Amino acid sequence: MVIDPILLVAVPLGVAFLLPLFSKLGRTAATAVQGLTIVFTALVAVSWLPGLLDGSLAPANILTGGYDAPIAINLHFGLTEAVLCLLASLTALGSLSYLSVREDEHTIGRSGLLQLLIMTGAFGLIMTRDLFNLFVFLEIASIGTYALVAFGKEETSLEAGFKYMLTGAVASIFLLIGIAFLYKLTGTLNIDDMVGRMPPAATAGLATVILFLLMGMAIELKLLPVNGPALDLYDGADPGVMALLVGTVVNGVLFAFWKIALLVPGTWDTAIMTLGMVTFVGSNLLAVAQDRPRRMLGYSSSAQIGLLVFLVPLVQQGTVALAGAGLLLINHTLAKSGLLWLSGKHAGETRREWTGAFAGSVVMRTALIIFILAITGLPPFPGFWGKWQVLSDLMAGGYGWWALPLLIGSLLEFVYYYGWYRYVRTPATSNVSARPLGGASDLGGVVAFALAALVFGVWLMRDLPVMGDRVLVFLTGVGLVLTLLRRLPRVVLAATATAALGLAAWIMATGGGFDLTTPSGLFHLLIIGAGLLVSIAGLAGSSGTGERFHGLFLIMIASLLLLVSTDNLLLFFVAWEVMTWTSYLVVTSGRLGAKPGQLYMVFSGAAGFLLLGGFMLAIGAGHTTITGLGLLTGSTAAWTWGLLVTGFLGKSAAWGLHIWAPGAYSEAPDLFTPFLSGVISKIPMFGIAMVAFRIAAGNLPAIGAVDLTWLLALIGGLTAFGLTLAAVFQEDAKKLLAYSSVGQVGYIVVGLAILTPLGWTAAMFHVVHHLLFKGLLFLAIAGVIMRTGTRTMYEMGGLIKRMPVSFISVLIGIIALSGVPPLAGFTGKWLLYQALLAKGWLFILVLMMFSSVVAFIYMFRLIHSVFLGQLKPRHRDIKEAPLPLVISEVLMIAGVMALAVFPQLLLNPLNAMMHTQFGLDALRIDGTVLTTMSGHTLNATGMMVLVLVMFVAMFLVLLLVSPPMRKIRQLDIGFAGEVPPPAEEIHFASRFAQPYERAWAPFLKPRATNFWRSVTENTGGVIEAVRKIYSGNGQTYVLYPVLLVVVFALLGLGR
Amino acid sequence: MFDINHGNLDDSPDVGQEIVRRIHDRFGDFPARFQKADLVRLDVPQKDIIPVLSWLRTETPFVQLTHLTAVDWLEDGQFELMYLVTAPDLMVSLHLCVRLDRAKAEAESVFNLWLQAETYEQEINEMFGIHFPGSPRQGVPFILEGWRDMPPMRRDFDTVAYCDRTHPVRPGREHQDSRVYVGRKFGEKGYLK
Amino acid sequence: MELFPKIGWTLLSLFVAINYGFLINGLIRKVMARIQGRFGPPLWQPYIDMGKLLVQRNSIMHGYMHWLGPIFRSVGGMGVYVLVPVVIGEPRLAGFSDMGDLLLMMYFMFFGSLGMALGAGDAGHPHSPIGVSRGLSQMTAFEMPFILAVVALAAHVGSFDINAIIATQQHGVLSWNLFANPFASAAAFLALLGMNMYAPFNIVGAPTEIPVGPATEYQNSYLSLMMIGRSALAIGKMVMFMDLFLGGAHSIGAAVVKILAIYFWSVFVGAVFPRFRTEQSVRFFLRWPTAFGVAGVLLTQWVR
Amino acid sequence: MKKFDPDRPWDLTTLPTTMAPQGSRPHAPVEDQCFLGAEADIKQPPKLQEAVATIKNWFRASSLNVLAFGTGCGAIELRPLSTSRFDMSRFGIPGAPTPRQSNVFIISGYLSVKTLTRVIRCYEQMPDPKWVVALGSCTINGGMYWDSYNTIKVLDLYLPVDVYVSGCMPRPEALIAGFQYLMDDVKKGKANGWHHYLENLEWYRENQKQVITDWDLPNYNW
Repeated sequence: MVIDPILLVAVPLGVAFLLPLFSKLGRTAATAVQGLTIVFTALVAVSWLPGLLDGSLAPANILTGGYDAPIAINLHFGLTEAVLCLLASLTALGSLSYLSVREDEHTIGRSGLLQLLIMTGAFGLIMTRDLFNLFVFLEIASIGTYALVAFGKEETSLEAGFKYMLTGAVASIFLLIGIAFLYKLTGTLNIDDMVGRMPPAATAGLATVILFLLMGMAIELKLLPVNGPALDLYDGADPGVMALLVGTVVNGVLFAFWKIALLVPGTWDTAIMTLGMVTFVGSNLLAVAQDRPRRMLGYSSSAQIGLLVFLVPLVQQGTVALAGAGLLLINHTLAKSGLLWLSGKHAGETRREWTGAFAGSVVMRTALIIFILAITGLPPFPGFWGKWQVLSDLMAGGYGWWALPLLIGSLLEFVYYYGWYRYVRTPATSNVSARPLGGASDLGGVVAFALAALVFGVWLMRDLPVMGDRVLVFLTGVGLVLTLLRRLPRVVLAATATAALGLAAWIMATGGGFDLTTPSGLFHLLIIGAGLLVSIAGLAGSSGTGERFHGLFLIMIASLLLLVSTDNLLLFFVAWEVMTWTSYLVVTSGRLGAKPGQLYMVFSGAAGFLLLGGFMLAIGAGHTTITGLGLLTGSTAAWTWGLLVTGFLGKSAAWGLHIWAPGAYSEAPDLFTPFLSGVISKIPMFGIAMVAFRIAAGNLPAIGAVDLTWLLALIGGLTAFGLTLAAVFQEDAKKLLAYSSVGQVGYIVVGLAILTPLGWTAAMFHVVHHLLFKGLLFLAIAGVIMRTGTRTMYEMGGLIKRMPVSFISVLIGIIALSGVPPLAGFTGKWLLYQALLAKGWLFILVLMMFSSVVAFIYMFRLIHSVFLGQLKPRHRDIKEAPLPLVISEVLMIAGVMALAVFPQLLLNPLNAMMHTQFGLDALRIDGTVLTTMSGHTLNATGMMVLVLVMFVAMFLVLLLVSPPMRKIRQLDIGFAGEVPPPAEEIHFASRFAQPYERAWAPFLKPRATNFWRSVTENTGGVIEAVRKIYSGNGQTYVLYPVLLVVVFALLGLGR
Repeated sequence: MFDINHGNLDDSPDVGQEIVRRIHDRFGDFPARFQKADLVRLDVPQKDIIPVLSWLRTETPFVQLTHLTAVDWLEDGQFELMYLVTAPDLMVSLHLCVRLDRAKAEAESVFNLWLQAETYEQEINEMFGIHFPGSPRQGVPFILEGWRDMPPMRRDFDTVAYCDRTHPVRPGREHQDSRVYVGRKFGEKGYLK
Repeated sequence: MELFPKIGWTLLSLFVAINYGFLINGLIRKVMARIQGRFGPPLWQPYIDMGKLLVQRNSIMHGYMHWLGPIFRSVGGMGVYVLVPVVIGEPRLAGFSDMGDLLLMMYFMFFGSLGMALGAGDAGHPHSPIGVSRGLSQMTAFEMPFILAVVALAAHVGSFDINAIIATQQHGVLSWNLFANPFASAAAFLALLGMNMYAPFNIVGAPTEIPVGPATEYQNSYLSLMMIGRSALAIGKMVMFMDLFLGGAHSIGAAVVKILAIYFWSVFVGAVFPRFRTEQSVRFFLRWPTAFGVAGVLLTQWVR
Repeated sequence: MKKFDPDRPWDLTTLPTTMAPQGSRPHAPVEDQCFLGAEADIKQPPKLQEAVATIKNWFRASSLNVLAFGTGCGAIELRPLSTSRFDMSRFGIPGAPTPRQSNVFIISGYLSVKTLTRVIRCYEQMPDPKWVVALGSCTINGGMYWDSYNTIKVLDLYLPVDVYVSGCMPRPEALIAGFQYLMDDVKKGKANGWHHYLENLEWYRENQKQVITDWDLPNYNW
């Protein structure tokens, strides 16, 4: 059963004028009637949807007055219209629930009337096919908007409404002139009719007419630079009203533009696209500088509309699928309305005043982050699928260069949205007085839209093969449940996560998922293993605020598992982005994680977009799988490789792009950092190896005389050296390890860049080994931090006496890290150096060896400052780290030792893997002796035995020759006869490497940080300059359309 | 450096004479004794010492406190504090002496003018028992750790008695005065005559 | 060779080496004394010191790491020695050099330093970490020219195998790397000054500021173990330099002479120079020696 | 064997030799932090024991590390001693900068109470066996400081002295002679001040506490 769509216009209009009567009965009655009306409109749209979707219903074509098309007012109701009307109704419903609790008794009728009027206008705009009628509905909607805005409670509302009306009037004049002339040219007002009757493009005057129409619409759509009044509106009007407008009028006007664009000859396409893209990038750029979240949302709306305007001609040409643009529009409507409602729920005006917003409400925080994720186009939300569709269509349609501004604009969205969320996540301090507004009764719309965005996004994934994978679905499901139940005790959460991971591990093990001879199998084992160790350690349940990440953690693991096993570029990217945002959320949940989290997200976002760019190039060349990348040739191959590698390096924090890493690593929850460093930083390495290097190296041209892979190795070497040196001067234990982690990733990059079986073996060996020992170090330090409550190393000391297991963990960790025999660090380094020597990259070899020596300083300083030296009196009574942590540490020690004694356990499968990858063996392994292909041997087991025998022998010798020995007290040191000062003063730990710092001083300027700071500052300067166009003066706002006409005329008429 | 009434001190042929003249002009007629060409002794009353020192420190080239010590005038019932202030550029020193009441034994600290005075004052406090209110390390042991007797540099402190009481002597030597001991052992004619 | 005879020969060779180290140590003291116009202690004074250290009557322990430090030290020193082939073509004196190559030796040198530093740190005396900080800083610095030199040699033969490097130097004295690659040799021998820690690079145990550096809290049997480790390490290092730059040795006598010559290079330099500050030392190594090293690597590449 | 006479503490002949007391635990009350050395060699038959002890003592006497702590003005004599004119290193006597690695403590002259505190602490940090060489008259009878309120006059009340070198100041030659005596005594097993100190710790402590009135040295020192 379907309901006549004409009622969409008739019923709200009718009820609108009756509403003041109902309001006499009381506010409940008025609200109820209004609500019922909106529900009815929604039902009308819904009743058509199934039929329209499966094609069993033909679109309705309504002719009023009983005349035929050219004469009668023609309403059309197809799938697009149904969806738009549904969205409009839903937004209106949400806004009603939001606004009704805020309206006074005596304004409720008036406000309801205007709301219904706006809806009527919007429905009309959506459905009408008559040009003049369109103008009429536009006016109805506009009048409603002016009035509703001007009635707002804020002082600025009236001014905002007036300015809006001013520019609206200009727009109306342009439109009316355009319509009149068009009528003269074609003799009809019906759009469908008109399309057939359009005169040839060369007709005199047609261009002027089109110009008028487009100008009018541009002003109505608030494109750059005529969007000033609209922005004032966002700042001045009630957020609920703005949400209503976003869902109704804005979409309506956009659809009206769609219809008008049907009339515009193809020569104007570039002009429209340029205007749209300029709006998208420009508005996003301006939004970055905004300090007031609501105004920022306004810019964001402007930008999104600009993007859709950009797409209109492309969709009409058939270059871009309608679905892509539609998904973007739905995504924008859902997310932006939600954000607007939420922005009204907190009294903060500036971002700073949003500090700690919604701290008390899980629902609002969750909804906020869902909307932000959705609007920044991350999977699984509809915006992601829309963007992917649009981008791939652009690439396929030969509009590839347009993807560049699109990606840049999207990155800017990351900057300001996560910048805003950073303040929300920062714990509130007492001097921030802003507080939440209102109760939870008006949250219906927010919750519904958040769920809708999530469910719709997931529903869009229904056909992807990922949904069939038991492990992924299981882990994601458990993860979602745990995320929702995050108020449970930590131990329960951790136990559930451990059990889920254990089950997943079992399923994968029985399914042969851990086949170490394939990269995916190896990484499966790493991901699940590291996940299990972290969850076990999580059973300790620390006192940190950010330790409830288990739900997100499971989702992340699912995404990682997908990432390393898929061959599909889309799925790879989906998994990549899910990993990005889940890890972002976990990092942000650390105590001080908000700020580094933002940096992390922006850099990850940039990395993601670089990958997206690379993938898009491949898709543009017709390859949608990772295997397909191997078929790329020529400059496409080089560009794709460059983009992918840059993206991966960005995510792995290579030198120059590393500034996010120390903050993110050190501020992430202590238990999560091992995973971040051990696994997540390795995923880009997997990417470089298994995705970027699918593009055969032979296809990579040399830039000048420089081999691209050599360049990659150089970056790896600089990463290893630069960050190792930086680690030497850290005072914060976690920061030290963070720099060290990133530096170690440099070794892997070098190993991969060598592109020989031996180099890759070294890299993969280091991947596994680094996970083990760095996880061990981070976990042990996490235990220490848990017990001492500080991360600054010189505030500790002498903990060996209190925390022996942690000490042994760190000891094993640093011996493994340093590459000193007999642990496997040496084996890994040996493999790498042999590979480098065989390749002949001597200076990179020197760089790597040198950085491994420099690493000694920070390693010693870590263990000395924390565990050796004088025990502080306040630490006399602390205990060993909690048992679960100790268990995890012991397991990792076992792993490290196993690799040290029997490296062939790992090297055998790696050999097989290399055989598959290269068709060559990396090593010959006879028993315990490793032999490279060039005939160099290493006997790791023998080395271990040798050291052990000598060690035991000397141990016995010392026992034998030692006179009776007494353990003396701590401060009994030969201190020139003086009584030693307190332990704090004689623990030499602060600025440990000071002479070294002096020696290196000229090289130690924070160049990367300064570079990025200057980038930020320069961008800020540009934005400030551009922002001057928004003078806030009504006269200049009227002037801009006129100026825009000139520009537009040049662009459009120039052809 | 530059005194508005008198011109630059560096130009005067005899800096000692000149500085004493200026002090007399400014603070009053203190008795002065020209001990050497580059050393002048001035006896300053207690109430004037701080103004004189401040003036010297801030407005003349006499910027260095070379020494600060005390003398116990037991018979007069007074302590004497001696400030040796030097003009390092001119190589001339002023020896400012202040008499204090021995019963009260308190003087104003000058560590605000010269930080190093802190140590001198600590030492005088320990050795003479003169108190400098406000000086940072008063009462903190400097050389005498755990000293419980009268400050040892006061002249009424009987060193020999204290010494006999505290530090035992090696048995077998009857008299501690070496002059007497040697005289007895080797005869009066030995080393004495 | 069978395992057990090999162990026996290695032990014997190690014993001789340690004794040789002791004697060189005594000789150094004697020579230094003569340079300063003194008599100096007898040649066997290190043995007497060793004996005295072993017959002390009591000893202290600050913690288990403190106790283990000297063990690490001695194992590190002995490990380096047993990994280098002393005499060409004499498997009985090659120790376990078949177990690894130059890389293994280079990293094994850190084993003792790291363990010793840990033990010293556990003692809780502030001078220990200060000494370690200086030592590590200087170590990273002199490793730069040394690594460059080693890479230059290794690249020349395309292998880190020390026997391969020796093999290229068997065509007369002029084929020694000392003359074949003078730049790399210059870098390495300058680095050796830092390794041996005689003046001007004796900043770790700088007698005036941080009396004996890391070993401040060590005594008696600990010291004796450290003496053993030090002389094994010294001889091991000298043998390595001999193999790398002086064409190895064909007989024990040649080895003895060459080792002595290499060792006394740093002793003589140490006799006439005052001490650097840490940052001066670091900068020194990162300037000319590094430049020589780079030249050495470039020379190798050019020759290839 | 003569009995130990507290009135004649310098008379070390009342002391047993290094070998003799090892059969029994010291009867003198010893604080629990205080400990005596090895007792391993007592189980050997006396002949062998004596031979072993002779060898040990020879080693000890031939390598005497002097703690570099110039306690008084006599320390000025130690510089020429180590330079080329006198060259004490030819006797195997180098300096040792830390008490942990030294065997001989030279008290080079007068000893103020403040220095005495540090000296005691350093002395007790030296490993056994350890010897004290007292240099100059001040250590014997206070010398020119016989009436100083802050200088001790008889060193052996506070520390066991093995060799006195008299003079003010003694020349380096005299110091070398003193070392020769010390070496002889060590070789003969007669230089046992350290053992004496341990056995009579209570008596020494009492004396020490009489001059060091604020006994703020923490007890963990010994």
